Amino acid sequence: MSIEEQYRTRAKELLSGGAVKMVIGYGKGSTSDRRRPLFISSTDEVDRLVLDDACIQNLSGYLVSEGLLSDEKRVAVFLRPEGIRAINILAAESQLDAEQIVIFGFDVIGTEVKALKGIHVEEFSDVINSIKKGAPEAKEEELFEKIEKMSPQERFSFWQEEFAKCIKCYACRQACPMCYCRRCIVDSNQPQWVNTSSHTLGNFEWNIVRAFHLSGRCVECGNCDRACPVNIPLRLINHRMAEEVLGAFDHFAGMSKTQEPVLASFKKDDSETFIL
Amino acid sequence: MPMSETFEPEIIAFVCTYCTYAGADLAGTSRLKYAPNVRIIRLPCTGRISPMFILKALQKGADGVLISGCHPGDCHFTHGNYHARRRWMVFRALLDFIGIPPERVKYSWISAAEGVKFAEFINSVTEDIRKLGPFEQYSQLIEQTQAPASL
Amino acid sequence: MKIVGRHDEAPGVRTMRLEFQDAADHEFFKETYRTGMFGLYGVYGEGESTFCVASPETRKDYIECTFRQSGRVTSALANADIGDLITFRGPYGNRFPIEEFHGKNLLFISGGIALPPTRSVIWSCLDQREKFGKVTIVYGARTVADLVYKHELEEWQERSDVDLVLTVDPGGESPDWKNRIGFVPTVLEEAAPSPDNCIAVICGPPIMIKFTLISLKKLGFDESNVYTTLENRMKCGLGKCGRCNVGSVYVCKEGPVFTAAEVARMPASDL
Amino acid sequence: MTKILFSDKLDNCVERWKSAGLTVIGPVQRANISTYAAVEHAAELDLGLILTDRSIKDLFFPQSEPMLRYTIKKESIDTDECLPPSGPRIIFGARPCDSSGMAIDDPLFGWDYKDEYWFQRRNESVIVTIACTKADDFCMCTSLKMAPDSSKGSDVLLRPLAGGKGWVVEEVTDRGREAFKTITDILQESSDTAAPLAVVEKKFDLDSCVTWLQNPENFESRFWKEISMRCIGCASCTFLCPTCHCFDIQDEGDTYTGIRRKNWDSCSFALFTMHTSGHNPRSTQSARWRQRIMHKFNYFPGKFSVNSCSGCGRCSRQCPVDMGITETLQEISKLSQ
Repeated sequence: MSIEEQYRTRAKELLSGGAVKMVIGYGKGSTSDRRRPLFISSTDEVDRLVLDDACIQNLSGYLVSEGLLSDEKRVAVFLRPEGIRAINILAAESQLDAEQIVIFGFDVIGTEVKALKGIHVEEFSDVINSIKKGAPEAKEEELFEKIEKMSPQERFSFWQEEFAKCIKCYACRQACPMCYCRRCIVDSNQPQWVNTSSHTLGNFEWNIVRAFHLSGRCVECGNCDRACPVNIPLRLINHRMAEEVLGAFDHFAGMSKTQEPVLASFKKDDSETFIL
Repeated sequence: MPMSETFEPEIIAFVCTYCTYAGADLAGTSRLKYAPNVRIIRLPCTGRISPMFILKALQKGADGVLISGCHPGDCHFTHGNYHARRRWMVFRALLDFIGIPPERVKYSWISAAEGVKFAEFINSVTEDIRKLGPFEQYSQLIEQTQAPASL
Repeated sequence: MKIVGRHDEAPGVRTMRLEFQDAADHEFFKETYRTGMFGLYGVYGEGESTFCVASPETRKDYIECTFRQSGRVTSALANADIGDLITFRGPYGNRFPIEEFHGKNLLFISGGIALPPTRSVIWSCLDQREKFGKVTIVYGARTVADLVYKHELEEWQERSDVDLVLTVDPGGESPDWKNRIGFVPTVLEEAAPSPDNCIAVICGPPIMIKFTLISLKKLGFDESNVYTTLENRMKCGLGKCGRCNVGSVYVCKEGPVFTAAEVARMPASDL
Repeated sequence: MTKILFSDKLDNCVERWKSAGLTVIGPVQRANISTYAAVEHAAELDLGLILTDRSIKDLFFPQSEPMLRYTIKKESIDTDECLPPSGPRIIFGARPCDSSGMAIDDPLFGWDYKDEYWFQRRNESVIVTIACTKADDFCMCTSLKMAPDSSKGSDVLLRPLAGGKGWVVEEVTDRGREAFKTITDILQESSDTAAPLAVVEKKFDLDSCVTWLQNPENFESRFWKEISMRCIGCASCTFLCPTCHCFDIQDEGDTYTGIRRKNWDSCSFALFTMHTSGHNPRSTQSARWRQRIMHKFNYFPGKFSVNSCSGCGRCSRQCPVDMGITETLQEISKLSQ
């Protein structure tokens, strides 16, 4: 039985027994290579669920939609390892109760879909551990290395050209499971910290703030990068930040649901070479 | 602007009131001379210094930003400066990656007793930023915000 | 425009009187302003905010506006002092058809901070009192302190040609409160004004309007004789920016004054 | 015999237009995205695209532009109005859906108060549209009663010849004729005929959708919640849309001097309609998506007798969660049967 079928069967069982009130998974998209988020709450819709290598989107953000989990019922969700890490962070930041989340874990290696064993988030710690170990060695993108080698001026020009395209549609924010604030800093106007205008200066501010707020929280699922309608390589900034917290504080976001947020904790012997 | 001797950088300093601000006070009462380029903004703790402040200072045209507070272990609120230290670490890396030279944002620990260190720190930072010259990349962005849409 | 007077009506609620700096602007205002229209009041550096012109069309030497200090612009307006300059864009929108009210009885119903638009109509009518029949005002607020235009309320209370019913929500009364206690729709039903030859003008928070309309229906009012004003969030005031519309109606152009019959045709859940 | 503009002569045209004082704008690839920008040479133009990522709207209604500068003095406030940069320009190589989008928005910017920012740019632009010979899965002009060769909003319509050799020239407006006078001698008479147009499959029946939308009963339909459940509430559909025109007005500056700007805004943001009191007329994402669809196919045509959609399909093409007008109208089409 394929994983898709296995998961459909499992979804049917969970829904019919009332163990979960909803399954958030993937369905067919508008073209053959697209998959779209699908919300299933009755057993006869289960066959619409699709699971294959085109299921890329991290669906964990939907779990924090207003009111979804407030009735304390369980919700099942299809997640890749990054999504599972996102659940850990959301739980660690008290945005949801991990007990309410039933995980349909999967990973895609090449084009092959592999099931990840487990139901609750703590059962996936081995998977996450092995990703952490692999993280520093993971081959970095060429563009990333190119940027790292640039002089600050060149880097500035690179990002200036990229950010000049930003239209402040906030697709990056809305697509991100970690951007759950009811009122984002750009939406606060007393004081107006970030210019809402999408001129390049305002875009610099927005993108810096976004990246900073995600430092040590980003799981690099790539939702923001794919969502960006003007193709700003946001993944590079996120990756740089993840690399930084891993190197400086040995922090790999989303290890467990009790992991302390990196910027809300400290060690007395944290590095401070740059402080005079 | 060419990098000439006439360039006087504008520097914004965010300091904690318990240590560095008291240190600045000491520098003043001890009649120590230091560069007049720095505008000091006093905050209750380095933990209160949001990276937004640094960005805002640059957005408003500062050539450099200076941040200072109590030495580790000396925080009036016991560990505000430890939290701040982590934040700076990450923020510095971010600025660097975006191409904002980290040399434009300087950090230090200055206690209430270190009036001399304060004066020296201000002088050295002012000198460094003066050498770097005006933050033209950013002022160019600021100017853009004043200009009409291009097409 | 120059602020020539200001006073606090209730906690956080302020009335300002503004005078034109430019004679041509003033002429334009005199020509165009009719009761019910609104304006965009602004402070440069903060932005603009939409609220009604609280002074009636019978008094056009100045503009009065009343607002609650709650957001960025209203805070800046509240911080402005006498003699300071603020901006005014307008008057925009449609009007209350006061002439059509001639010879009729008038019922004004208002809640909390929504008295200013009603007040504009009230004074438009009281300034030519002889043209109208009986005038009844039902006004309520959450607490005694939240009642606005306290001086004018006293004045109306003393006038023999105005019937004023004041109320505060249960729990909002002060020890010496002598008027009614209860929500506006309830108090309205108790007062039971006659719908005969009567025009009702209601203004208040969405929830109050909703229940008051039900009460008015019970009392026998025809929807076409009930007027209200919808003040939505606006930016341009010119029918372009797209945020004030309710269904196909651009509130800034076709409103803000509507009859209850017109409101009933709008999609209720988008109000 | 028809008038033909051969591709290899395009650079001459660009030269000619430039020396006639026109800014030449066209589709280009910039920083990993296709958009419209000013060009110096024909070689910079990327005319092979099905459609640029960014819409032509950017050229008439930029994402952010200053409206006025203010300086507050002790006794007075000085203001200085910022009008858009003026100067004639020619936009070469727009697609019919983009060009018609501009014509769709004309009545909106023109009713009651005439928006100078829009009309100054409109009046100074010549739009040369190239009919489509290629389409992708998201193109839906035919579903909106338009075609890959609609001339609406265009000043000149070009029909590609087979093999990319050039275009058959159809002058649509006087402004177009005027601009093409400068290149009359470059155009050649020829019996070449245009290549077949792109086949754009009709995806839904617009009339039945509109009837469904106009029925007040359907306003509260469960459909709205279901269709928009996965909407994440970003503005990429509205910002890329050639006809979406909502904007915000923001002041940037301090108590002494600054700029008032007009920025794009979107009905999909919760903050768009939120009152200071916290009351929000369109408080849920489904209400906001409903507003967008209703506005495009019910309210806007009710006011201006034209649908506020030109069928470019960018909303669906770029949506991070694979939503869009096409899917919604397809579903409505099904419901209305």
